[in-house]
Amino acid sequence: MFTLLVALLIFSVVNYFISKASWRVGSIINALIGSYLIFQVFTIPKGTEVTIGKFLGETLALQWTNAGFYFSFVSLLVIVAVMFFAIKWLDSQKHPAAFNMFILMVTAGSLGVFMAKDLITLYIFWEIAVLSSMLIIPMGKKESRKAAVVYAVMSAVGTYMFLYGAFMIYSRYGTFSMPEIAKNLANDPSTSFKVAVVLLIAAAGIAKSGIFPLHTWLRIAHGNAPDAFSAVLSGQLVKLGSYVLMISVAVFPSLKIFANLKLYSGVPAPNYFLIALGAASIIIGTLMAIKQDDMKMLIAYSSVANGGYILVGIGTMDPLGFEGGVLHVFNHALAAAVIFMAFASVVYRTHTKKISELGGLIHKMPITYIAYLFAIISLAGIPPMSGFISKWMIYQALVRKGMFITAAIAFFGSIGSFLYVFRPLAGVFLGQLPRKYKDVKEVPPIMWIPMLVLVAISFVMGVWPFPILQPIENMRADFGIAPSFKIADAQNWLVRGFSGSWNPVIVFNLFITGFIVAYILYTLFPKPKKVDLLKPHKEEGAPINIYTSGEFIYTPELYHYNTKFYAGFERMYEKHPSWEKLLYMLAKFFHDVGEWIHGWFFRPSPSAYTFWLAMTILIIFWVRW
Amino acid sequence: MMVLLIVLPLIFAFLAAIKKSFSYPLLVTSTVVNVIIVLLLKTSVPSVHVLGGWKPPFGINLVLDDASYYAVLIANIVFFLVALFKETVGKYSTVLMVMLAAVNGFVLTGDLFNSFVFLEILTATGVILASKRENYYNAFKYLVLGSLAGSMYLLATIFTYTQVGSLNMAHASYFAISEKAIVVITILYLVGLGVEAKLFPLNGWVSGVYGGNDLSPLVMATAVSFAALYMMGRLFLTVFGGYALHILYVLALITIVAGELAALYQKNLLKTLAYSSIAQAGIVLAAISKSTEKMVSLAYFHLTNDVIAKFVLFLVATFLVYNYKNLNGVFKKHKVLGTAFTISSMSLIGFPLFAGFQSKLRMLMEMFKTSDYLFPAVLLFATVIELTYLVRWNVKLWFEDIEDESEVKGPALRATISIILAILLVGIFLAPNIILNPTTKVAKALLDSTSYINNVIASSMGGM
Amino acid sequence: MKERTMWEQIADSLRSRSLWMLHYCTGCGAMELPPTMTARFDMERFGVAPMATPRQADIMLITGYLNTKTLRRVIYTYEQMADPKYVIGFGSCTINGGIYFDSYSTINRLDYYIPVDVYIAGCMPRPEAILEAFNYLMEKIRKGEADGWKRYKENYEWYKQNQIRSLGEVYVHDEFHE
Amino acid sequence: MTAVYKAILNLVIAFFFVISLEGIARKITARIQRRIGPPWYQNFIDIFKALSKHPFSNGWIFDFGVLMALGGAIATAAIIPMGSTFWTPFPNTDNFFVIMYLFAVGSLGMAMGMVGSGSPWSAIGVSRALTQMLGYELPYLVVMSSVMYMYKTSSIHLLIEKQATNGWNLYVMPIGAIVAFISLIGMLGKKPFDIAVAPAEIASGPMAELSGKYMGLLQIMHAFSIFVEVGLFVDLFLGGGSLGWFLVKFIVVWVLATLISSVLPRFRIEQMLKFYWGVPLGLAFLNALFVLLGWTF
Repeated sequence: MFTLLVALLIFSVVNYFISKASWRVGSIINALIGSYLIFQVFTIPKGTEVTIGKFLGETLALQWTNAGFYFSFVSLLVIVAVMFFAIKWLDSQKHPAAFNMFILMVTAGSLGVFMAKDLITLYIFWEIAVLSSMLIIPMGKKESRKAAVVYAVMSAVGTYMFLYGAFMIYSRYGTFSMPEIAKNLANDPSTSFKVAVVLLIAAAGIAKSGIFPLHTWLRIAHGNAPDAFSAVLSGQLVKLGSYVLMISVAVFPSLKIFANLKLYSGVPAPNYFLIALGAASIIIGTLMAIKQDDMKMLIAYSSVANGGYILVGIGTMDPLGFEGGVLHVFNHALAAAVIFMAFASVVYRTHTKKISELGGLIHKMPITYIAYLFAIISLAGIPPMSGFISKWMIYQALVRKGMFITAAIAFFGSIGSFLYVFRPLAGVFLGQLPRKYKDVKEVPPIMWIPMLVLVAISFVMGVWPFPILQPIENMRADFGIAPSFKIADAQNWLVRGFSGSWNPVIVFNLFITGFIVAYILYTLFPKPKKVDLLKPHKEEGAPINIYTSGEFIYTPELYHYNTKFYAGFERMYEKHPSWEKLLYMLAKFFHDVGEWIHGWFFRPSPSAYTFWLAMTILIIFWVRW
Repeated sequence: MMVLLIVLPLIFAFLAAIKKSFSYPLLVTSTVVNVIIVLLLKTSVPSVHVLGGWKPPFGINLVLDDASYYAVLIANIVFFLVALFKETVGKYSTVLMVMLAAVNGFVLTGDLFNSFVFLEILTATGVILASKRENYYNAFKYLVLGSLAGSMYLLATIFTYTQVGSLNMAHASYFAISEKAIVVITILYLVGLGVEAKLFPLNGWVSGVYGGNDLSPLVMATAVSFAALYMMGRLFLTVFGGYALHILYVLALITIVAGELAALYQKNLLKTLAYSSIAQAGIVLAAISKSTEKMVSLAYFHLTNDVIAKFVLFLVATFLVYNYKNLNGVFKKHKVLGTAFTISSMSLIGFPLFAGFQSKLRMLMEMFKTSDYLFPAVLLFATVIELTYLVRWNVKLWFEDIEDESEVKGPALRATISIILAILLVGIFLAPNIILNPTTKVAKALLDSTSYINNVIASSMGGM
Repeated sequence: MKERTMWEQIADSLRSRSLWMLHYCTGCGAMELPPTMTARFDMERFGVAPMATPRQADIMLITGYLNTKTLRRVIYTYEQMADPKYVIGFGSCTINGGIYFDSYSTINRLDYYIPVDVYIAGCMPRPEAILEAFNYLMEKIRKGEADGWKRYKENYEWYKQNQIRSLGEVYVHDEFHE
Repeated sequence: MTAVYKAILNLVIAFFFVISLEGIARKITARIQRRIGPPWYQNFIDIFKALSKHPFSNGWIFDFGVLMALGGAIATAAIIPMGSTFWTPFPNTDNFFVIMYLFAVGSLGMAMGMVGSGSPWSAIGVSRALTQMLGYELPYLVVMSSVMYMYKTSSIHLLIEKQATNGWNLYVMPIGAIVAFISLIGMLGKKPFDIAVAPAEIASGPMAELSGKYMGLLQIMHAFSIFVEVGLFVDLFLGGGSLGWFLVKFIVVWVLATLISSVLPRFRIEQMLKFYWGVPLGLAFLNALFVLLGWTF
């Protein structure tokens, strides 16, 4: 495994030079490597352990676990899809060679994180992933420069808290290896230490998966990164955060560690704290997503909300909640990746990501639209897509635990997700096509095939979820969270909740039957006359032929509702306090302190220096510690 | 042979004064010869050279042990690398040679007053270097502060003399100094050396000198800085046996935070790097002040990484600042320089794959082992800020749209050296022991005052 | 008149019992509709209900005079309605221009421009007359005689000619010139 | 196979029963307004008339949306248990959340198809409908979670069985039942909450472009939706009952909702949200608290 990672890292540099010669060859090679990696993750036997070497007297090692397999598989699905997508998409980019290099580094870094057995290895690969992704982000438009800095800083805040926690653990137990830490933590008598450590470790996950206090980078980074890379950011890199959160509550068995800290229906207080953060993220993400006009930022906020779902699910440490949270990783990864790729396609053709400037693209880009449609069905958690299953499990867990407020917030986020996913659907794809986009064409197949493949996977897993539930069940068994019943019952085609179950196949069949019945009814009655919504584009001086209160309208974009889509609702919270502003104020504060120090100590005249020198001597003499 | 390190550059400097046009070749020769000498000296560590047959404690002696050898090695290599840049060196070859002599003398000397003399020469040459490109006001500030610091240093030396009756470091270390006197002595040394070692709030000169022209940061931020921080260790660890280290610790922590925040505020690339080097010096000093073998070793390991990284950063930054009016996106034109710059700044931040990661992480781990939770917290906080401005600069230099359309021809030598050093940083990450082994020896030599004394005393007994 | 199939007969009888109405209220006649809808006369008992858009509507009620500007819109709206569709001309204005017969901008006969199935005479017709007209229209639909929509299709050229003659060609097509 | 027959029965009852009830509702409203009103079968006439017309289609997504809407509604209506375990077509799949989300397929299909028509009125209507959903679903789902928490099951036929021994939820948790009923009115889109379809201001909102059979199919879909919504309420709060009782309770709930709606004017969209997130949501949480504390009848 280690050779694989090192080979990837080295080859990424090689690929830079290949891509310098011809970036298309480089990106094709990337895609092939990625496909090989997907194949490869299935062949590594579980439990394989590889020692990398010694660092500071501690052995660094990789271990192939069920969790690692699951997360690697999901990540690779997203990355490989984007790699294929990039084969064509890259021709709209300025730095294709660097993109090819860094995306391979991101792959290596993330795989390393999922394979890491100890916290230091995890940290090293984590930073590789962060560093390489940080260098891709500023390849986008103007604001992406700032985005990269915000991303790096937020990520660093979390990462260094993680590091602090890791070293606290080390100074107490003398080991970085996660299984051993788990054992030691379970037997540690000091509650405050355990709480501090677990929360510090979780901090990296919080920063990375965009959970509440550190969520603001998602908007700016996802919103401004190169379009296809946003798919990787939201679909894959954010999941690194979920993985670390999972480590902090599941790999370190929080139920055992905090056995004396049970707060409410068996959920320990630190987990509850994390769940509260997750719930706050759901609220913020949903509300902010609803009011975005920039479609990428909209989905960025939705990633905040979905990160919250994952955390809420995992945080409960309930068998169902855990499975739901982990399955949500898969669902959200696929859905967000497809959505961002669809947006990348739109931007590729129209060069704008403002919903208010778009519209009616379904007439020009129907396949992209289909991909987007199915992705949002999954994201909103509507059967028969797989997104429903994870939401269902999380609800089951919340209801079982009687966590009504969290449940209410989860419901709010779920219904809110209908609102925000519909906004781009209506504003970008449906409605009237603005005149300036009348010559827009569908993106080439190499761009839409990856989207459709991901959508198809999500769809199949929604109808027959057992293959994807199996690794999650294995994982859950690893962490010792055993339900009293079989959740994924493939023999009876059932997914079971704490009571009550459902049969995804029946649901799908019913839907198909309903659709067929509707279709039969549809064909029985008179054939419709087609209204050509594109007539104003094709024919000079033709008004649009829909209900206009008798008015003649020749400029279709005037008759398209996409600005302030939920104005009635947005008005209710337009004066909301902004966490982002608060964080900027904090940054400004440090900046001001810097200015103050600069003005008082570094800029003055020689006489002031002399003064400070004298003061130093005086103070030292006086205080002398 | 040790003495040649000091004498040779001085002689060459005098020769250069005679014939101006020879000065640059002489600089190159002297640095090359010096590097060769240093490499040859490897076999004769540890050894003590007694000047003029006046045996210590009465005469001046030069001490070459693991610590000073390493410092001399770094300093001479830096000077050699600087000497390669003819345009940058310009008319300052003579000054550089004098400075080289001063640095070598400062590091090698075993005599307190002698070290004061070399410190003064160092300051004087530093002032001259700083005044390049009409950077007079900042040079003047440095002059005032440097000479004040020198006088403090001298004062401390006098106090030591009154207490010990000798100016020899080994002697000062050997004899117990009264409790009252040592407070004054250490504090005066702290202040005197603190100016060179960029201790807050004595480091006001740094941004002006480092940010003022294209030559002084290359030398001052690397070789001189290394020498000063070496001396810090030598004085406070070897000579005064760990006295006043807690003061140093607190000041160092303040230095870290102040340096990073000032760098965050700074809009000028060179000055940003200058403040960053203040902060790095703070980290090194804090680590030195822990006075355990591992921490001291890591301090010099970190310092080495910092010196390499800073050398590359300043090498690239000075080129950019003095060739382009607007720096947005300049790395698109100078990819190699850009890569070296990025690697060095990443190393400074401490990203894995680069040398800085090794030193920072080891430092953190060591601190936790000794249950010091404050320093790691400050260090990590500082790292976040450091990351903020370095990433900001990297992004600006790589990705912003180019505004200055002028195209300066890529400097091949600069690019080669910076990329080689950058690759060295990656190499250090992969094999940290190439630096860690010598720095461990450095730490041992600095902390083991007994063997230092024995060395010197033995030389006085047995003669050369 | 063509013989209707059984399905068409059933459909026609259904159509007659469920008349969704789009009232094009340009003139004073709109005044008479509220009483027709509300408790006193209650047209919903005949299955007549107001609708918001032409797509949903079956009958179009032109409640008063039409000037050339509104006529364009009426025709536009009429063409947006789904077949089969019926038009009721309401009040004398639609029949002969009413008191505006000599205005330069008012059209006098509606059925030059779109086929009218039922006219209601009077200025103003009372709600009773309106209900009577609905019932008459229902009767016509049931018998399959309300075939204005077919006539419009068959004689489209003629209608178009009349329309252009009265309205003139529009040369600049944008939102401000229509 | 019996499951299929039962499902078909569900659909047949939903179609004939609910569409008649809609006609009856019109009649009731008319009587309240002192009108005679249309006959009870008026809605059948309306639907079949609509189906018989020659419609306009605004593109393939318009067609697809309508089919998806009807398909989703049919699928959901087929799962709903009609008052007892016996009349539960799919006892393994009658999970509350499954029904709620499967139900959303229809809504999404309708929203998509209608906005796909290219009419901004539809888009405004859909935006209102979705906002309204945010309003009423929240208290409803909170009440439902307390119901499910109390009986430890989310399977509807099991909930009916539990009520048979424990008493109707209307008595067990009257606050919850009231909140659910208020939500039900919003779900049905009846009078104070017919913001999405407001014909006078936004030209019947989502339906602005519907003609002929599209209108007819959506009316059928609407009937199935009503069946799902009211049926769920009857099952969950009125204890279901045998098929006959189920239908009787259905009628009672429907008539009650009609009576309330026929005397009320329309909310504005923010007023609706403030209303639902005020008292009903508070009561829903109160109900949840009572359930947690065991203070149920």
